[in-house]
Amino acid sequence: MKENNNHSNAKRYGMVIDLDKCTGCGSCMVACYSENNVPFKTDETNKLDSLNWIRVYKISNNKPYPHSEVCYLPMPCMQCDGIGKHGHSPCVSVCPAVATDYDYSTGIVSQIYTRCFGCRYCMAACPYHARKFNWWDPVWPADMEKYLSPNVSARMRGVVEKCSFCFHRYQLARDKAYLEKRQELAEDEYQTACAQGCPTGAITFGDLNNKSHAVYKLKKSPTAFRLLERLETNPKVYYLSSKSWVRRAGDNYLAHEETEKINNKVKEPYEAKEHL
Amino acid sequence: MNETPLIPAGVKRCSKWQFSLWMAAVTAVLLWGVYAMFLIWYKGLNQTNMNDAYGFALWIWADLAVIALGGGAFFSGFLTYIIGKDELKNIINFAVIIGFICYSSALLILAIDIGQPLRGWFIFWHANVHSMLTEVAFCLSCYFAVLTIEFIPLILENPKLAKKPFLHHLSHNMHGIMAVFAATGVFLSFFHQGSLGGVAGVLYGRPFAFREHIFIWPFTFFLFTWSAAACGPCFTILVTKITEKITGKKLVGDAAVRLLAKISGWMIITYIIAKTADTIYWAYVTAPGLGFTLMDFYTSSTYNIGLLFAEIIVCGFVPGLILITKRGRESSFLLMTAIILAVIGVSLNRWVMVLQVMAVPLFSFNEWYTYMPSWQEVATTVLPVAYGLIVISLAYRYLPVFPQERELNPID
Amino acid sequence: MKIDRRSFLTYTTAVVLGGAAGSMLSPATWKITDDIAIWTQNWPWTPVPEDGAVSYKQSVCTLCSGNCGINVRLIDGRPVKIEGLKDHPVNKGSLCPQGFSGLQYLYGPSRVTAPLKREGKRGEGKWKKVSWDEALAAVTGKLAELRKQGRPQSVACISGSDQGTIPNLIGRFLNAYGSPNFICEPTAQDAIEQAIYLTQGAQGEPVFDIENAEFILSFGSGILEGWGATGRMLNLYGAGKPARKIIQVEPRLSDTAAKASQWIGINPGTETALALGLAHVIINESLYDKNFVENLAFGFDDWTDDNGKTHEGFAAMVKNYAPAKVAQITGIDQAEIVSLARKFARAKRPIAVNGRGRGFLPGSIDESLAVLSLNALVGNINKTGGVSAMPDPNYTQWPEVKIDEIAAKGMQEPRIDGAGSEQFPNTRYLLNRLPETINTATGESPVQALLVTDANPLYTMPDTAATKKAFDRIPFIVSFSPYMDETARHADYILPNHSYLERLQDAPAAAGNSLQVISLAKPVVRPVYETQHIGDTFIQMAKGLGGFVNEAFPWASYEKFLKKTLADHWRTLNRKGILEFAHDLPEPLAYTFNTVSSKFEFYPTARNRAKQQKGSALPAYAPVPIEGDIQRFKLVMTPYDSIRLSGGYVANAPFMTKTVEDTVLKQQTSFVEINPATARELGLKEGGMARLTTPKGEADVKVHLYDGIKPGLIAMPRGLGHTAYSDYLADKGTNVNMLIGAIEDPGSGLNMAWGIRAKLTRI
Amino acid sequence: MSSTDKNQTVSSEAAPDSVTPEPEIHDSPPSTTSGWAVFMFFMIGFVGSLLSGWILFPELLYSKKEQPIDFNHAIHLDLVYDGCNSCHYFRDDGTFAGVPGMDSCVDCHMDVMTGAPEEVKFVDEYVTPGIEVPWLIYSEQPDCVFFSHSAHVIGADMSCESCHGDIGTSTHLPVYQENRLTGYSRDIWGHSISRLGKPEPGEPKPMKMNDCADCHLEKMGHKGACFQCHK
Repeated sequence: MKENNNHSNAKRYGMVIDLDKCTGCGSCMVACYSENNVPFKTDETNKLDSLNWIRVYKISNNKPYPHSEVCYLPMPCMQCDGIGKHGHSPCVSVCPAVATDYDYSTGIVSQIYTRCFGCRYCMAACPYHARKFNWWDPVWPADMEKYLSPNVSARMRGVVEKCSFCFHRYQLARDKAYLEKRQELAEDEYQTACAQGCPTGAITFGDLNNKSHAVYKLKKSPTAFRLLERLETNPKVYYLSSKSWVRRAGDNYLAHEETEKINNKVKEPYEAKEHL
Repeated sequence: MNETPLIPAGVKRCSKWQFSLWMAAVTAVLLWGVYAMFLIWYKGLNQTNMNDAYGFALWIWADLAVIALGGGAFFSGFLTYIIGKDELKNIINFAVIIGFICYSSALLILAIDIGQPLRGWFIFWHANVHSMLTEVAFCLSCYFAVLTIEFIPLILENPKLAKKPFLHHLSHNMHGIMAVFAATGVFLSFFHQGSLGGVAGVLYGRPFAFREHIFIWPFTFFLFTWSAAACGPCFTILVTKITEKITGKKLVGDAAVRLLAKISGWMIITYIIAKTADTIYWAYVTAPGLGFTLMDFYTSSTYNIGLLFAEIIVCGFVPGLILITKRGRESSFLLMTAIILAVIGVSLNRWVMVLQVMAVPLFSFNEWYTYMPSWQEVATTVLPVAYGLIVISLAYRYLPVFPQERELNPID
Repeated sequence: MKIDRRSFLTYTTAVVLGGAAGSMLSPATWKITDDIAIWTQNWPWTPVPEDGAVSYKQSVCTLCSGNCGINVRLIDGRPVKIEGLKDHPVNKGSLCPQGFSGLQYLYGPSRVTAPLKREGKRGEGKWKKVSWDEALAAVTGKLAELRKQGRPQSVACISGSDQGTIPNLIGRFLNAYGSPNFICEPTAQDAIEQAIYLTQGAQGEPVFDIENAEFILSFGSGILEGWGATGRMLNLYGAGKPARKIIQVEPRLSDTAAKASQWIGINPGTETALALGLAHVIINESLYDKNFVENLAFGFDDWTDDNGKTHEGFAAMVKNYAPAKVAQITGIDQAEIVSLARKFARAKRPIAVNGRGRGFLPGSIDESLAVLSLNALVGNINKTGGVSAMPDPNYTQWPEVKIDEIAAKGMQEPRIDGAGSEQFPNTRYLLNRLPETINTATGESPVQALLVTDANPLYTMPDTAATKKAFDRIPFIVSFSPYMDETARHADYILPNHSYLERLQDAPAAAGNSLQVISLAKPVVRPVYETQHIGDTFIQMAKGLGGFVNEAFPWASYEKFLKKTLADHWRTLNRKGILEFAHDLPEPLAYTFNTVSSKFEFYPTARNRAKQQKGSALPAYAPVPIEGDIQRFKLVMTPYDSIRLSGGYVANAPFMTKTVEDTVLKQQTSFVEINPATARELGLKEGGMARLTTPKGEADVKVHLYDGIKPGLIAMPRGLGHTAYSDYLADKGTNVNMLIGAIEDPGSGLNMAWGIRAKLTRI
Repeated sequence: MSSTDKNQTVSSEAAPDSVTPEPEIHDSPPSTTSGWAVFMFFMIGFVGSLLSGWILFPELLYSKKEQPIDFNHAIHLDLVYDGCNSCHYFRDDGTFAGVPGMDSCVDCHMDVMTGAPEEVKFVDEYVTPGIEVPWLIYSEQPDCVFFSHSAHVIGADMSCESCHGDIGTSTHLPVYQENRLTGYSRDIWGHSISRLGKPEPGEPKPMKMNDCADCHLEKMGHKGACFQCHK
């Protein structure tokens, strides 16, 4: 897990999800299912054995009618940079067989189904429940196999899977760039299926290190926050919300603590060394 | 034809049919577990009630618990061969057998627990040296090998096998170098018991489990080693006492038991003080830094603060204090109470460090996660118990496990 | 060497040990270990999708009436992913979860893969696969027989839509055949359309120019949950100018309410009162558009008719709706009402919209009139950002139909559903009246053969039991559905249509759109199963019937027909995929109304007055007499729509059901939402089981406590409780339609029910 | 163990009371096992296991399959203008088309050109009925692999031969050997069952992940991240 500092132009792909724009329609989930060959079962109501690379949670301010408010919160894999931003994401550091690693050139946390032997330690380590286990063999009934995409391999039972930030799209975009003898990808050349599929444009995706990418500015918004930041997992998925109760729901606070104060305290030491 | 007897000389054993009946009963339970095991291998882990929130559940607890309880082997070995507590030679054989059972069970459960058993060897071949689980797998396997080596000379002491000069000498020579293996075992155990503590302690995404580090190891690393050393011998004593109860014979002299109990008592007391310190530091420094109060971790009806009290006071200080007092050790009731509490205590510790870690919700909008094992999980967890009973029964019947048996139970 | 038992054992052990030692040094052991692991990585039962060249095909998603543009990714001609089409004027690249699930409608266990003939009892699910020739012969045989008996009017067709060439082709078929009974499934648009007709004299789909509105006052419309074209509304929301405000008036905190600038909880069914109350404030404070009201509207002030009788005008009428009274009716704070009225009237480009949820229920004409009047008060009629009626695009050219005597006689018969009759002169279809008509008919059913296209009435119609009873009385039912839906399952023959991705058709944009767009849905893949385009099926049926019916269909196939009918437009449509008609509303011209007064009629003179309160045609609030004894049923249940649940004809794909939350459906059981306060009174807990009883039926449900719902109200999701399709959908939850009934609007005959009385008891 | 009765009977299995712990001589006939014999049997097992592992096992592990048509690369290579790329080309989106489909062949082979038996077979069995040839692909990677030809051929300017050997100049297609357990081509593992030694010049390179990683380590200084080549 040696960090490769030679990557002067290393990218840190990340996402900014504007919760004010998210209507909870679920298009991101379905766009993801169909992009990534996510299987389905006859009963998907147990959300704890349902394969979802991005799950939209519905959270509430818990105030009585008519002061009640709800907010939808899409949660893909946070692609954590890990404690100290060295790529030691909670899951990567625990996998005993290097079935998941941190790609220093993109900041994306991989999951290799053929390497994984299903110990589920990474699931225990991930505070976001972003990792899902294939409890069953996938089944695509009545010819449905025919719609499977060749760009993402189907998973066998007994292995862990998770959101890959549609890494195959990066691979394909790179293929094209090689053909055209380019080194760099344009912002729109590599977009995740959920970002592309979000009908209200709530999801923005790009290189957090690249000043010309939309995410670079968005993540600096005063209403930006990340989930469970205090754990120092350093997620690369940012959220925007104009509602303070939503921002507070994104992490744990002691009763007397103020959301923004803690947020800034947690953020700063790492934001300072942004460019590593 | 007058065969060499299978049963060691000078001891009484129950009749063949009694033994067969007993073995048949235990084997039935074993087969139930084996059936569940094959069901899981064939159909996959959907046979369990684990889920994406409970990736680690009953099995991992069983693993951690049996390894902690099997810790009696390495610690008794350490005391016997390295510290030179000769008195403990009267119980070391049994400690080794219990350790062997525990460790082989742990490996078996791991083989059932993984989603792709046929790829299990990836943990060695494609090892990630940063993972605590890798450390566990390596040390566990190595120590299991050591235990096997420690067990072999005892097996070779079976009258029928000992008749062959080669085997007899092998056994004798192996005994001679047992200290070397004991030392190796202690070294390996220190690491894998610790690593098992590390398994939970390094999870910095899980505030309930996460502990601050000393050098590269979280506190739990040391607490696990220590608690295994403290409570493992209690389990050895407990199994000895149960065996004595069932056979109706005294098998190990009081001196050995009391010595082990005394050492255990001091270990427990020191462990629980360390554990208390760790808990206080975690409750007042670590957790609040992550936005949690201690009580946030105990708001469920299952996982309430009573568990912490039970673990530290009832199953920690109480047995510790009993065992360090002479009267406590000499009263058979108090001794039994203490060793049972200690065994429960360490098991409880492993339980919360696995299952409560999974149960605690990390987001304010999530509920506590609940889990109830499926029968397949229960059967495969009972499987090692049945297996252990069979191994102990066979060993007791055919091997000279207890050096003091003949002396304590003279046959008229 | 003598070998006894013991030495044999020893030697065997030696061989085994030797073999074991040798195997450590042979590649076999290690390679097999590796290969077994590799075997697990390539289990033959885990599919390996075939790779190939990528291409894209553009088409239209016709899974709902929204008709959003889609871009289909194909690998070597095999569709693998559906995405929104960026350049499509309707959705501009946005797509709803159903649209993304599209490929699960192409394949899958719900598909009817060949023509089927019923074998067992109706609904039993026993089928015999038959050839297309046999199926067509059987259906045309039956139709020919009824014609021969001189009662072609006993053939009815239930259609999901009347827009585009396919429904028109079917309508033409019925016309030539001799049946007036082409019945379209009801939507909220029916009432709005009628209100627009009554006030403006314009017949056509309602247009809400949301694109250009800046203050949207929604009376319970699920703007973000599938109201109108889902892709369009989501896109508009996302691209929303920061100035755009949405005020959602609804008794439940829906997704739309959650995302609105303001949510106003209201007593269910009192929207009309609120609209009139707002009008009261606007008029009282003189905030209305004087130019429009004074110069372009009629019936605002009291007026005298030709007979010299004086009628109360709109302004005088709304005096009855003072904020204090409206507050009492609606449960909204008085100050809130006044403030909302001011905000609405002062907003730069306000628009008021209605149609509950996704608009499955038409609602009362009064409500639509009241909301429309609110728009008129701010002069928001026929202008940018306003409400208007879409003129007929008129893009098709049809040869005239010549009909024979039998057909002529049949066509003169009154419609079975009573639409267009003296009683309901302005209503076109009244499907909700069909079951009762059939069930109360003496002798045999007035419907002898029922054709069902793009519709699933056995699921979507209220009071499922009555509908099923009526269907049981119909001797011959033919479904043209590509899916084994509830109605298809209950049919005698299924002549399966292509699924939408295999089908060619024109697709006019959904009601509500401000742009007049006709898209061309092109097949993206060759038919996967033995299905046939419904257009071809009807053309072949016409051929089978012969005579004038055959002559009305001078085309060899639907494709040829489409090209002919579109005439000059075909080339553009085929090349560009869309036809866009300018829907400009140049100022003075826009305000010529086709009413008696040639003005916008606050007082809709064309309305059947006799049915109204005090003989006035003005909108008025009267509580909808929802079914049930208030003593027995203390609570009120109302269906709600979710964008993740299709309540309409094309049911959920597995992917959509997968997104449904576990507080909506758990295993086989639906949840109802109730306020925690209500739950406390009933002794119910989160996730607890309860029996929901309504005058129409009962169901066991789970309870989800939701702060966002008015106390006393029970909300139940629409779109669950299917009994047909496949294991991925059937027997999941309760169909809310089973528990509710229809209530006829006395003026229009449309179903104006919004809920039903109900009881919830712990079990 | 089954009884707590202190007065349990002595089992028939048990040694009689009088027996001393010393092993003693019994009446049973002396064992016929001799040390040499044991060693001999051990060696039989040992050598047998070695022989079957090294010689028999590879024969059993792989099934041999003939290609549907014995394609002559050399002839074709002479006739095309752009070398391998003429048929094994990059698509416009940068993906590699791999083994050409029928559409590449029919331009020339609409009818039989040379009358060579394999060509006649090709035209009769595949071209005329319009069926794609089910070629067996020697370097077919499993589904989990994303191999970027453009990164290697264009990005790193590698020649086809550097991995595929000189198949391009061959006149016959080699026999395809399929691993019965994994379904992989033998070329992936490499023809040496022990994976010792290097392939002969002109032979295709083994293509297991370790081979990729070794080359990357050598050329790039690191093995690369998982997602570089996995999907």
